[in-house]
Amino acid sequence: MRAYFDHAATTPLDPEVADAMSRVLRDVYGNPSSIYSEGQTARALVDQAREDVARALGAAPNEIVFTSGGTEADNLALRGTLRARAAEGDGLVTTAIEHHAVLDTAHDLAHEGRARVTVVGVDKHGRVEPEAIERALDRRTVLVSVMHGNNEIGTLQPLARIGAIDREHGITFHSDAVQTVGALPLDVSRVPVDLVSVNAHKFYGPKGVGALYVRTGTRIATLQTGGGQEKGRRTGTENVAGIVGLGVALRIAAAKRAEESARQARLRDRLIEGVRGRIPGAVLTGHPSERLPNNASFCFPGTQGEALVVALDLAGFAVSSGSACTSGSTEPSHVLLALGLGREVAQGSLRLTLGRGTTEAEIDALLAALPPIVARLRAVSAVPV
Amino acid sequence: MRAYFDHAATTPLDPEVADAMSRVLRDVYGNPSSIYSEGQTARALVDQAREDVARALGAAPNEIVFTSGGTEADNLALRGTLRARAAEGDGLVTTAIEHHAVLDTAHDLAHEGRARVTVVGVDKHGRVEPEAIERALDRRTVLVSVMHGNNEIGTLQPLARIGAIDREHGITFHSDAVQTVGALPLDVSRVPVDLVSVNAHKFYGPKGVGALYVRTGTRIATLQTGGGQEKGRRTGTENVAGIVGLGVALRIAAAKRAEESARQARLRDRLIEGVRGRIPGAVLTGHPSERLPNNASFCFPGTQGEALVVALDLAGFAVSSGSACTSGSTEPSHVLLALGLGREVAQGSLRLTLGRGTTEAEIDALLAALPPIVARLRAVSAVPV
Amino acid sequence: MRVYSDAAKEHFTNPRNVGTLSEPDGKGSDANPSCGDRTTITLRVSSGRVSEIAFRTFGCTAAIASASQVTELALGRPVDGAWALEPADVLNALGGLPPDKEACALMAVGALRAALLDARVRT
Amino acid sequence: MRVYSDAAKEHFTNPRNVGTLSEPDGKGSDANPSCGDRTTITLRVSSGRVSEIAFRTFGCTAAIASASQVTELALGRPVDGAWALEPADVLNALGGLPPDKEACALMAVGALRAALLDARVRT
Ligand SMILES: Cc1ncc(COP(=O)(O)O)c(C=O)c1O
Ligand SMILES: Cc1ncc(COP(=O)(O)O)c(C=O)c1O
Repeated sequence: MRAYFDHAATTPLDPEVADAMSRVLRDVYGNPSSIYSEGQTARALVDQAREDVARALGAAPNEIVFTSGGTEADNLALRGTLRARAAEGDGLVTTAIEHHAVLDTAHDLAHEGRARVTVVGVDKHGRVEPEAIERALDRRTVLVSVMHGNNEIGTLQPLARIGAIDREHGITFHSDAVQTVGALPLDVSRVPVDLVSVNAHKFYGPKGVGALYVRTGTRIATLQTGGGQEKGRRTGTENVAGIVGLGVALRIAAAKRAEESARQARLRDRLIEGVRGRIPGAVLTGHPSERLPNNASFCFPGTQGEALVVALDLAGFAVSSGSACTSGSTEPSHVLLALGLGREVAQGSLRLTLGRGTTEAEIDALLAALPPIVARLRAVSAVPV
Repeated sequence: MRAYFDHAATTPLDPEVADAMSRVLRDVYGNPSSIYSEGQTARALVDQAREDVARALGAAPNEIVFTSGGTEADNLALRGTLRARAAEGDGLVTTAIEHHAVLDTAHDLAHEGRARVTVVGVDKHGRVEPEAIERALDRRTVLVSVMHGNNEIGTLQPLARIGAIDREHGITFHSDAVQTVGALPLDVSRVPVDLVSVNAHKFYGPKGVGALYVRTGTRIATLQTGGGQEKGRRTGTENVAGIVGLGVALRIAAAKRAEESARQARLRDRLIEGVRGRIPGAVLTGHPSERLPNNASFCFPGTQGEALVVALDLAGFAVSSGSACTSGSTEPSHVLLALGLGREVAQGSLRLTLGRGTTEAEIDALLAALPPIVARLRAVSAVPV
Repeated sequence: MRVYSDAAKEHFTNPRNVGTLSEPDGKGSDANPSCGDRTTITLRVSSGRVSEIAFRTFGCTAAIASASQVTELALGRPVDGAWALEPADVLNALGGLPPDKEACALMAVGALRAALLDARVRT
Repeated sequence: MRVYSDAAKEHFTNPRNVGTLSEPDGKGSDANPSCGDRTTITLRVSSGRVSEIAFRTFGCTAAIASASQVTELALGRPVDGAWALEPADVLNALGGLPPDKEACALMAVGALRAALLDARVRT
């Protein structure tokens, strides 16, 4: 048996998406910029996908800019805004638990002298206080970036309240919703957010394609210059098959969302309760209730994340850990440290993320396999719990 | 009958590439950054593609950085070099006939105050004089960017001589080889070029994936910041299926290259001769011999490019023109203007680019269809030829 | 070719009233400086109506189709009726043009009005 | 799991000589400050040979496998022979480690040498 518990890292392609993409790859080769028939056939597919994505977000089609993924969407949001609004200010406010695509970009902008960055902390569950964001604003602030759902610990943020504050001050509000689009409703006609990052491979779509929602009227510069596709906001020949895949995947995800997220949340709760009941000293990370329906994340003091991942892989489970432990140095996850966990505890992190294919039997198999692995690693380390 | 004569815009996917990608889309979903089995399966495919691309260019695998296409490769080359070498200088020398992905990026860098840009002209056949490049260099020059084969007129540039000059001065040499990789040999172990842009969809691979060859030791900064993929040179989850497609497509193209390019060059010559014999006043654009094997490009004074494209589309031929004529304003191609052609002549441009599927019968059909169309448009305009 | 309507394609492929009348009553041109397109219309007026009309266009599909269409609309109309033709009439008759090509209808009407004005001045 | 060799996986899954000897002849530790991993080795020497040995490791797969491997290599060896063990010996015995994990073999050998040194000093 093999069970995949790393849907936050990436998801399998929905078979319907795979079929749609394979058809495009085989049959549609025109360049969407060409006005002859072959080109317009491709253009029509891109337009259809744009409508699908817009509809899922409550946006208008011309507010959707396709990108090469979540990382590019985040970079475009931050770099594009800071550049477009440079005359007004250079203040960028973000949080300590953002994905590297936001946090490293903020640091890089600061390093280049293009932004003054303020990083707001979170509480022990990973929640950002809207008031803390408000306190961090000043007259030069042009952008606030707060993710919707955290990729490691699953904590959800109060976007509506943060957005309302930003709007009041004329500040652009970006949210990295890479982990939530597909799993939770996010309707930009109700939530006052100006830029939203989307990433197909997190909702059973292809890797290498994403989108940035850009509310009409939001000033944003482009990252890349060239042929002028996407109305100059993101130039380069369109990844037609990938964009089609994104559109179909989001359409399917929106249709399945309510039922599937409820189902996953039940399994997640079973997993969390099971782990807590069976593994002494297990620490649930993230918010107890305000969390992604598919996220169960823990720290097991006395273990090291990479060893947990390898041991579980050998036992038939694909999982991940916040501590990457590559290139000879384990940086414990900045997210876990931001929660106030000690470095050694943070090193024993394990992230279990469920998906459409996850079954109760898989949960129970994992609950059987995990406790002896934790016990073995603890026996080897003998680090007191 | 329908004949596709716009292979410089994009090419149909090779069926073998489509199959390889479809298999990946269906079966391989792991994230290449994950260390468990699913991830490593994806990683192995990315590594294999990297080897395939490296082999085709005479490079080492770790010199290949995957991107989201030719535009990103060009942007990475220019922006990345100017940033990485900012302490040494800000001089960027390029040519008047580069693709927008280079030229607009150079202008944008100049506009931002990050580069002093010198644009070197070309002769009436679109050739760049190595001596003209040399004269444009100064002590602050850090980057020279000269394309290998032009996308509109097909003219090839003397890369080896330009590269030798740049190397002598310690200047990074970039070449946009998007139109040539696949069609002509380019061996970086012999040609002194440091950065080379590659684009899968120009050689029967997928849209939305490309690569930048980065010679070991070349200083280059990243455009995007985030998770750190591609050794930090191009971060973001890899477009695994697209990268596999790029690798397979380039492997196939390299195998077919010699024979196929010779075949296309013969058909191209038949087309050029046929057009010249049948259409009075036809102007061949680009170099008579130093040109891409698949490029036949013309101006027909008294016609307008968009009208030629539409008329040929209605007659069953997909072709393109240098004059885009969108958004209400026809900018005649900067490439054609750089050749010294008048604006009105340049407006009547037609680009015919052959491919693997092109047959002699298609050439002859085009040679039958084109003269009456040109005659009709000339009759309507009555612009004296 | 989905970019253009069937009517626009028809006018482009088989343009009506192509040419230049010799010794016309009125002759007028209009141009789109941003793209270099231009249209010249010549016409004759008899009994207060546009009795003959011809056009020449250097330009794109939309420019040619619009000019052809406007000559067809004007032919046989009283001068006042021809003068009253709007770009919207051309667009309607063509079944629309792509949004970024609507200026072409303006150019066609501009050339027609210039020719009508010329005829009025001369006659 | 292709990242690790079969031998490394075996040592990781069934580590040899886990534990802490009570009243050892030598005890030594090494750590990798960049990742927080650490290994402690305790051993006993009799007749000039490593006669008993045990390790504890807090760390990744490679750290655990390397420590287990080094105890296996050292057990029964003359003290000089154990002292002569190099990280390369550990890597060879494991059939290699991923390049970015080779420092783990260094840590295992470091802990062994620290324990051997401690035994030499004490005895
Ligand atoms: C919250 C978040 N933002 C951004 C990204 C970056 O996405 P990608 O690596 O696909 O570009 C990820 C994916 O790991 C993510 O989880
Ligand atoms: C010479 C050249 N450079 C760059 C590009 C840009 O490629 P893409 O639009 O696929 O990013 C093209 C494609 O049109 C090209 O022909």
